[in-house]
Amino acid sequence: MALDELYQEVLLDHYKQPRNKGVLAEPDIRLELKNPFCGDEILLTLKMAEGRVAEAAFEGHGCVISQASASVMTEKIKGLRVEEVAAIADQFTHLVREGKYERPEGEEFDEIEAFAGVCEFPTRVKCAMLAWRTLLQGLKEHGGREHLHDHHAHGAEGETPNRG
Amino acid sequence: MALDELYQEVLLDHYKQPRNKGVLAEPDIRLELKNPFCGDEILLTLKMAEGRVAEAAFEGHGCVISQASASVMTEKIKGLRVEEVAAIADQFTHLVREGKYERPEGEEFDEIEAFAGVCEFPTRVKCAMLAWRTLLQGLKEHGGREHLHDHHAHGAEGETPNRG
Amino acid sequence: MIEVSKIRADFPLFAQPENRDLVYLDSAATTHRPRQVLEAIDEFYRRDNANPHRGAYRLAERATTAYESARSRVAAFIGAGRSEEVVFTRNATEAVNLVAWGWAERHVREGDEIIVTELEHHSNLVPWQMVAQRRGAKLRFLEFDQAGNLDPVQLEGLLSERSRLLAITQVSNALGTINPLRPFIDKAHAAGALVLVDGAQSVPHTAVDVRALDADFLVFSGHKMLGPLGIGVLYAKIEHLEAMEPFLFGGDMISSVGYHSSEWNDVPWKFEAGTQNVAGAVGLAAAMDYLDGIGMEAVAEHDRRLTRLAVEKLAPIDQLHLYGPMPERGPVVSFNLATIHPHDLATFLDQKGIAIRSGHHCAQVVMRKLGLAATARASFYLYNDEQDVERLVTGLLQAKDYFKKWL
Amino acid sequence: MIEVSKIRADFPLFAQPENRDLVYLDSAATTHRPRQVLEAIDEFYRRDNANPHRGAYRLAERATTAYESARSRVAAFIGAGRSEEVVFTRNATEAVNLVAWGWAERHVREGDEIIVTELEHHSNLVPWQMVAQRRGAKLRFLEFDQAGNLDPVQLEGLLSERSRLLAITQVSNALGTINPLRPFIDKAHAAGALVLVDGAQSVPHTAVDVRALDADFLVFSGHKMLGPLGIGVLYAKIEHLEAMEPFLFGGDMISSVGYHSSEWNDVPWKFEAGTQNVAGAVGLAAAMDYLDGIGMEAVAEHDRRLTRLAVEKLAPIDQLHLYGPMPERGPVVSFNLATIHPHDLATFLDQKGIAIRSGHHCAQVVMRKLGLAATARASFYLYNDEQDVERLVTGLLQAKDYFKKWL
Ligand SMILES: Cc1ncc(COP(=O)(O)O)c(C=O)c1O
Ligand SMILES: Cc1ncc(COP(=O)(O)O)c(C=O)c1O
Repeated sequence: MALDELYQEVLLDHYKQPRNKGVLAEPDIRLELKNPFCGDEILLTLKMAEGRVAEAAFEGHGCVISQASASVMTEKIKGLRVEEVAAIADQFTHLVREGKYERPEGEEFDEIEAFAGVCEFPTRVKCAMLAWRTLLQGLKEHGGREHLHDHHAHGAEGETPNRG
Repeated sequence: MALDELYQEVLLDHYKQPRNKGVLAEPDIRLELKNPFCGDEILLTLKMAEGRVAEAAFEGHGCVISQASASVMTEKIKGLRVEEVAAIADQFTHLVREGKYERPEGEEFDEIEAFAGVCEFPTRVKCAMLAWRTLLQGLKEHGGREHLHDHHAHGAEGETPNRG
Repeated sequence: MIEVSKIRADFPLFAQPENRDLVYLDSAATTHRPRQVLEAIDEFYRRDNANPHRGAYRLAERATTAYESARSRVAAFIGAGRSEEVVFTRNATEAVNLVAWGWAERHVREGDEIIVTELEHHSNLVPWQMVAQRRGAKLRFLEFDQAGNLDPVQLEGLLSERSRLLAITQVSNALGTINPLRPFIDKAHAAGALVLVDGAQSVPHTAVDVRALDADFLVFSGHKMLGPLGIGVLYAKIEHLEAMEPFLFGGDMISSVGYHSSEWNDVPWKFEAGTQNVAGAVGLAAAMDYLDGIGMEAVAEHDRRLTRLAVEKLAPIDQLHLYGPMPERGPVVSFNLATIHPHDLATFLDQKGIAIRSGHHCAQVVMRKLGLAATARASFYLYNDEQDVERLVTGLLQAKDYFKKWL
Repeated sequence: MIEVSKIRADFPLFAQPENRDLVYLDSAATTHRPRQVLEAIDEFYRRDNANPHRGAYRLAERATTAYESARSRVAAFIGAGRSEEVVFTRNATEAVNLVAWGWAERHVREGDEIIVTELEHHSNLVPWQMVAQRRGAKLRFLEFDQAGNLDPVQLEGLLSERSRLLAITQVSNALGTINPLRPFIDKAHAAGALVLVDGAQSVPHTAVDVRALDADFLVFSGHKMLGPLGIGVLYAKIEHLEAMEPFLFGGDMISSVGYHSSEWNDVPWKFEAGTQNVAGAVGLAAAMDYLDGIGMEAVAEHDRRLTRLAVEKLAPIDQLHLYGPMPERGPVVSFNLATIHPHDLATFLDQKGIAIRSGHHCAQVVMRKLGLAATARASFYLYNDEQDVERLVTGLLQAKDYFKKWL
């Protein structure tokens, strides 16, 4: 059944026991993104050292796909240089969009390949990509480039209905 | 030919020799209307006396139908009380919209009936009605009622392109 | 009573091979169209197409007649006194924005208050946030209770001489709450405030009479009531329309244009800038004919019956949480099943041919208030039947089984 | 070369009994649609209809794909670098207004100047009058000469460090003037101003490449290029889109909504509030496929040939006054015949089965400048042929005869 392609055991593992869940103190990169079409949110915090990802953590809520993807991601990118991260993100995008994937050496990619089933469920690609989009944008902003995402902030969130 | 029904001799006469063309000095009622869909314009001026139309004149440009209609109208309403004018306007509206018309007594209605052909040309109803709409609105405003037509005036017309 | 099989035969989408097995439970998002509507659109393009109001030739007259007849049809459908009270917009969202820019921008002043309910769709909330921000006005929220209901007495506490507008939905798309509008509207009017009714979820499902409601503004969308995409309606009492400024400029909305200034056309045309979606208006009129052919009472009764059945069948499912008022509600059932995320649930059900909606339903304030990120939502319309409800229930039980180890 | 009889066979409107005899010369107002476009619309509703971007089920995915593929199709058609630079609007008019509210409202300050040409359609003039009024900015006019042409050197005289925007049409719908845009755009850019190109009359008739033009904004309407009513396009360079604020709020344009404030979605979606006209976008993409199937070069050449023929045949008619540049112009021929009012002329021709436009063509500044109240206008497209021109000429001669005694 196609569903089993999507909901693989690897994802189950990460979903039930998410790695690197939480918020790093004094992070070098801190970014929150939302999936505008469904409301899923992720807060990503990273510590960088010598151009490499030293630590990564995520907080948020969402479906199996988005949570497992975030968990796997935070594991895979640790210790990698920014360019390496970008390359994996690129591979991951291809994988979940088209099912195609140039497998680099090394078994650490098994867990990434577990997301191959997503491409059969186009409405879920956004779920799989949320963490990675956040990551790429965070790195870009960290790299001194401008904000890509037009955050229109004209007030604080999380208020009570009838303040003031 | 249906065209001849529209372009009757009576209209020809009024078109070529419009009655009451001009602008009355010190009018009691002065109103300019435009046909928004074609740009035809009419400026109607009326003098009232004892609840009756004492004098009526029109200025403007437009097609045969709108000009002849204005000319006939200014003739027909002279000396009539406001209610009588409204009644004729009503009849005229029925006539040009539906071709139906309860003919009142008197041959002075011949010239109005000459507009019966308009109903076969629905796109021209607005042309025939322009003068009458202006009249009714003018009378209404004169009667102390509020402006019906929302004139949005945020500057003067007829300026040169690069003023100031 | 509605004979669903006969109705479904009118809807070509259900006859497509790829949709044969489809249980469509997302009509609150958009409906499908009967062939009568599709044919009306097609017929317009094939026979009467031209730019209305602009040509002195017969084809243009036919187009104008088609467009203005559609306006009258809409006016009749909602009980408006005159067709000039109907403005065609792109959708319900644009209709709300037209009131925000056209009316509120002129009539809401610093320190004034706008009351919205916590039940509102983003389309009837965000425009008021922006008005409040631009005008220095204050948003006040009419809160809903545990069951998802509003209380007219609470409204009294919010109303004051600063209240300019109450924005209230007739039926909530997230919880299904049916707001009995009259008491709310009367209280708002008594305080001198106008009332905008969001009819996006009510006009499709029940007879709405704007004069009986005494609503100042009513908005809705064609595509949620068997009509085409790209057409919506703003109804407004004529005196309000006349006190409004347009916010889209150009094309037919003017009566005269100079170099530096212009004059506007009469209402409602001054609000319809540029070439309008005539085919959309014609299609909407055809949808109204179709609905009236069945009878809005019958439609309402059918929706009510299915919704009651769905609530009855879903409520007993273990670990299934239903939200919103019981049992009377609009044809919308929001729920969560155990800790299965609604997306995962929707994907699972989709594999079974069942289309439900998952997410915040453009009602994040509702979600926030309920402490939820998302819900699953099934919504019904005249082409749904008991079997659809049965399939949903079966699907949910299977889903629970499938996701057992993920919980 | 275009085989018109083959093309006409694609257009069901011409096959209708009531339109058999029709010579349709008002494509500048709106065009008809080939069955390929009507079928694409129908097909969407029959097979793929759902609310895009919202559902986690396959039908919704098909709708999303249909909508976003249409966006890519449009981007390719006008040479945009990325599909995110394409915003769907209701029509060209709304697209101009989106730039006026979204960009100018933020970037035009008191004392700034906006340059528009005297050739502009009301839709590319009135929004700037209103911006000027709201922002305390000044409108400056680039004047056209006797022949109806603009002069880039005159533009230099108008440009200054206060210039923020040049709003210029590529082809005038009133006179047919074709503006060679590059020199105008380059001069505006050199002065630091952005350029909005009104492509309503050019995109349907000729290959337009926004990157070759270096246009900052381009607007056009689907219904003038064989596409459906109710769909238009704003192209904008991505950096401008990102510097713009939305002016329609609600629905899909948000990423997050709180009680008192909200955050927007990414471009272009943040400008598309509420449920969009997906069928309209799909139909527009089909129209572009149809046009590309014929080849925009062939379309342009056909229109050019017919227009040249019309000018040739009309010019010698006694007491016929042609307006606009000769002989090269867009497929639009504006004229007056003796003192016959254009309405009367249009009614007469309509009786002969010839549909022309009469009036000010939403270009009252043009009329004013020429000292006219109205003109008659014939416009051509790929379904017109030499016979149509002949019928027009014959009709005009008959009209002159008929109205002899009225002159
Ligand atoms: C040059 C030009 N610009 C803009 C428009 C406005 O197009 P729409 O009415 O589709 O918004 C038109 C069409 O009337 C036009 O000819
Ligand atoms: C209650 C309610 N209001 C407004 C809207 C907005 O409708 P549209 O997207 O057609 O503008 C919707 C539909 O999503 C709705 O359910």
